[in-house]
Amino acid sequence: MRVAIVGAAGYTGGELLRILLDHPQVSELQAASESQAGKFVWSAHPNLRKRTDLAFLPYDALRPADVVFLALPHGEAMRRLDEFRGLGTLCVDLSADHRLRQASAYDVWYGAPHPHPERLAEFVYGIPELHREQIRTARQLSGAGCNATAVILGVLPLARAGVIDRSRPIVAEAKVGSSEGGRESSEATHHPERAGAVRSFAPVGHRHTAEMEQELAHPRVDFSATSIEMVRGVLATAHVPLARELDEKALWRIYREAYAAEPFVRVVKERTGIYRYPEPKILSGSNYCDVGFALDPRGQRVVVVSAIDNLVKGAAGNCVQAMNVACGFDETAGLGFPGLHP
Amino acid sequence: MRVAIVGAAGYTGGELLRILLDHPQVSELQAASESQAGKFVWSAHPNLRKRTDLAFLPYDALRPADVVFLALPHGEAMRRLDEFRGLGTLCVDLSADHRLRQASAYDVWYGAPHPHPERLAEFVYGIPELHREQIRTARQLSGAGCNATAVILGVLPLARAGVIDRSRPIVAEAKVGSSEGGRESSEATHHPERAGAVRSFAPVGHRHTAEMEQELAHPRVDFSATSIEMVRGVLATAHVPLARELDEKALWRIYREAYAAEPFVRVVKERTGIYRYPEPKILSGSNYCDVGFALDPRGQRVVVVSAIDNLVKGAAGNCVQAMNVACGFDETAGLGFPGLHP
Amino acid sequence: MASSCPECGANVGVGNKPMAGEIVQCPDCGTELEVKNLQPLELAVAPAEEEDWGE
Repeated sequence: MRVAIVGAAGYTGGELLRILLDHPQVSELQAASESQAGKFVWSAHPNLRKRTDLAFLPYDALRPADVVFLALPHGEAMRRLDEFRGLGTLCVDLSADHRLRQASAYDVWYGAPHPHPERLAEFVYGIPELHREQIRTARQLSGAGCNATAVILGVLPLARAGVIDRSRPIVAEAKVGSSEGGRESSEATHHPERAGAVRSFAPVGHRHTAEMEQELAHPRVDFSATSIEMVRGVLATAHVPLARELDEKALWRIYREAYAAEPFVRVVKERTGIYRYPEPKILSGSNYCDVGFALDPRGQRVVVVSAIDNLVKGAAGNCVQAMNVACGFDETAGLGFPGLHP
Repeated sequence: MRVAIVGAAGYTGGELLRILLDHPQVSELQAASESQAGKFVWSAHPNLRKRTDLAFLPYDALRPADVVFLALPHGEAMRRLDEFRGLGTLCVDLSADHRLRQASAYDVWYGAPHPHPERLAEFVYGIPELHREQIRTARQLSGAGCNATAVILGVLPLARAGVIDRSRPIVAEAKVGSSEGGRESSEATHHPERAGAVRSFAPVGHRHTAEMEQELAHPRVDFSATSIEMVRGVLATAHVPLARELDEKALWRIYREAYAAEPFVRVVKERTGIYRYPEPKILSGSNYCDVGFALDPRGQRVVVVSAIDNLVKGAAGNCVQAMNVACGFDETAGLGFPGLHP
Repeated sequence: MASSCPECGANVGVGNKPMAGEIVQCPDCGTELEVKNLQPLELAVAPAEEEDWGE
């Protein structure tokens, strides 16, 4: 199968390359980047040295492919979709540009009207654990926000079981790594300023909130994010109000039924050991989302803990997983790396 | 092929499991641990959750296998080799117990005479880049010290080219991560004490020195190690006195001839970009050793920089690579993970 | 033979010849369980010293 990556020099582009270079069904790979055109891909992704001698192509040199991944900065995919859409049968847009179903949400959360609202309905929100059946026949997929992915996958079983009190908000707190900001450096990412930070960079109004409310079909999610000393990883802690009393066994049943058969979601809640609840440390490079929960003994409230690698299950890995579903391949193809410990 | 790991609950045991679970030729895997017998392997190695339901066996329940890896604390393999040697045709001892060729070196560097000096000659020092031909027919392999691996692979091309001034010592400095100490915790590894350390824990007399002098056949290597804020990784900086003037082109030729064909050694020396010389950050989980060099303009001296993941190329990965050579498999089988960036 | 984990309700297999007092680990929540009773098969959380995490 032929795959093209548009915007292959960024961090998600680099992860797409790393994963697809080892994908059993991918026979031809194109890596397009305007800024790095002509250079070897390993000059932008040093982990790929001696792994490939692929070079970046300028956009206009792109040949047709079966699957096209758009790893462009937010706002560019919206404007330039026509340039790339025709390149391949399946188009996967990793940016936020086609994630939301209501065009009006873009005015609220992204501060500007969407230039092509009519297109939003053509895209399927590309998390297989949420929309596997739709993805099977989709021709246009959108990736998901990394923080949104962690919160959504954590809370989803409760939403589906209809046990959440819809009259009260879900409050979610994500601890995030610096790679979420992508390759662009700024004063705030200058090491002496960023190292050791425990920084509330988006206490309110974080864009991923829209996806959480959309996909959990919950009226109000109050989300805030804090950057911490970490490069890859998201740890989301969601405070979920329950509509009725539940005990631990009932919660285990809900999570087991939702995720036992999922290849990439692990329910992690253990009484002993060091890693009793999910944490991103052991997930770097893997496509796993770990989910755990703790029932509040004071009743009618559960705290859900979920963790991912924002560049893999929060971006590139999830999109390859969705591609596998859409192309009818084994859903885990190319995504076997289990992460490292310690 | 059937493989058994004795001492599978430690960090190197966990990496052997992670790699061998994805090895195309390994059909049966036994993970033996006295302390964790009966438990699932993922209780000690949480990254392997949902990846395997293998459980630890007590030593006495081990069945014969084709290859036996000994991942025991130093001193145990020496004493208990007979218990495990007969289990398999090929035995790979990851500890220091059979690395040195001279028994007397154990009195000097390990403070006690070797209990079975006659066995030392039966073991081949298991770094394929050094002893590939001998490893092909070997039945007993020893792993190498992680710091030694980094220094040796960095300096080896110069030693082989005969350009090192043997009348002067090689001075080597390694910056190392906390996982070198293994799973055992102590006061010194207590996070508030270990975090942020830049700690000279072995300025002189480090045991790996013996291997460096042995394998580089250089009379005197002065090695010291400093632990820094890192879990996985070794960065070795070797100051090598030259016997005659060399220019950069000559050095490139020496390193290219030595390593162009090696699947796991990359020569890294670039004029631009962030990662111009080797560094461990992008090697975690990969079996690569990156090697670079800088000629001292004041003449007759070159500084060699080399980096590895101490748990992979410095231990488990290297031993699987050596197993592949000894069993006639593709040398890279099971070792395809290229590391992560950022 | 199998029974359900008292901690999380998972299905815990104990092999075909379990012994009273034998320790098995729950595949879902990792809790160590002791075979309390054979007919019917009954599992209880094995006594384990509760490690103090003390952050």
